[in-house]
Amino acid sequence: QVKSEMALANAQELINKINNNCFNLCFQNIGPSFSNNDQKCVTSCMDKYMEAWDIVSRTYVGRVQKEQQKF
Amino acid sequence: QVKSEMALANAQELINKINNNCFNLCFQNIGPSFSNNDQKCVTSCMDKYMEAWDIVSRTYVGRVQKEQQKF
Amino acid sequence: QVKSEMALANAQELINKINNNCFNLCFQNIGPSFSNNDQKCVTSCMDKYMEAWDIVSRTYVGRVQKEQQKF
Amino acid sequence: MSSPDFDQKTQEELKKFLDAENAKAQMQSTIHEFTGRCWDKCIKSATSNNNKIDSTEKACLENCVNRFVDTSMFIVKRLQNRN
Amino acid sequence: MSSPDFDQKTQEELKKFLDAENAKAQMQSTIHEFTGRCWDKCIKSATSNNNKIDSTEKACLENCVNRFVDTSMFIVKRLQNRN
Amino acid sequence: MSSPDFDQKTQEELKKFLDAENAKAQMQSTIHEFTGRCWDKCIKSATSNNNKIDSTEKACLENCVNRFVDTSMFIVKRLQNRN
Repeated sequence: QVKSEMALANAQELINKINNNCFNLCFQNIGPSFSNNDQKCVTSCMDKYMEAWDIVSRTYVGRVQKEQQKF
Repeated sequence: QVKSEMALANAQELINKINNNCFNLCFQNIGPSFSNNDQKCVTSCMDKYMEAWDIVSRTYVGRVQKEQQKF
Repeated sequence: QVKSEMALANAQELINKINNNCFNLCFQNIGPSFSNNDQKCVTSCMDKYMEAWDIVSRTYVGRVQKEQQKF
Repeated sequence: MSSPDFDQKTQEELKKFLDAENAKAQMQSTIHEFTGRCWDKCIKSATSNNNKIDSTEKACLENCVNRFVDTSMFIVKRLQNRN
Repeated sequence: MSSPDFDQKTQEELKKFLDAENAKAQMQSTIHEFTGRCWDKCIKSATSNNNKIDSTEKACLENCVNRFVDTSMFIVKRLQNRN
Repeated sequence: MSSPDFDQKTQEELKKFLDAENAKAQMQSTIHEFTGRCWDKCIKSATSNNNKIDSTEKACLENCVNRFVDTSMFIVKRLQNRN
């Protein structure tokens, strides 16, 4: 389900948003290389961000539709 | 006075800005409903935001005009 | 070197960014005038911001070129 | 809007074109913005042992979106009553 | 700007149209941005008992806008002296 | 993209024009964004005695940009492997 929404999403925007939201979380201290721990953190954060995006998207679209039916 | 400036203002932008600035203030803890307390806080915050917008707008426009007269 | 990149840069954008990044640093307490101390802080912050912009710009452009050579 | 040398029809088409581009971007952009804001409120960590969103985080995200929409609708209603 | 197949006049009109849209948005956008930034600096709470801005907050907002403009003008002057 | 009354060629030119404006802005905008984010991470103070970036701050800025690019490339690769 994420995939089809992803196809709709502006991919560049998604990459930017993941980067912005995960950079702060994963790089509290910035080192001279992209370490294994950095990669694990980004992987985990990226999966969570996309899951969050999916939950937010479904909740928001569902709510908008519910509100539209009131008219 | 707010009203006429409001008419000029992009209404959607105003709504977004109120929401962004008041959400953090009023929803430090997010509950399962839009409670009476939430509504009171948003009402109060919204009134303050619009008053702030009005003060900022008058101060800024006044200052710009003052600086323009120097030329 | 900064100068030529500056010429390329949208000047308004640069001014906004310096203002945004230095305002928080220099105006933790907001007083009724633009004091000498404020001016010193903004001067120093502005010099550092432009040096940072230059470092980031060279690092980023260099990295992008390095990655492009891999193809 | 003053664009004296475009004829009426071209102006309308240009506006329609920009509006359509805008609308397409708007929905995506709203979802991205909500995700970012609710992420800050609801997601505390992203460690390597934990790359699923748990049930507390999920409930928080859903509530966050709904409170955001509630607040927007509340603001719109109140602005309309004022005028 | 390379848009080889638009004629000169159309390009100028298109630019004028986009500039006008831009200028209209710019002033609003500046005021919204200042409001947001000075709000964060000056407004501490929004409780149900207190939905007016008090005199301290008002003075802070006014000073904040003026310091913002001072800083912008100072930066512009210093950039011009450099070149 | 539905803009029924523009002919095909005009639509393409309009798109090319907007893309070119976009690309010009994009590189500047990326550098400004990185500068802002890495500034927050790496630059601690701006006092009147200290208006040069020191070697620790410089290394931090360079590492910050490189980690940002690493992260972007890592995300792109992982998104492609998913599909």
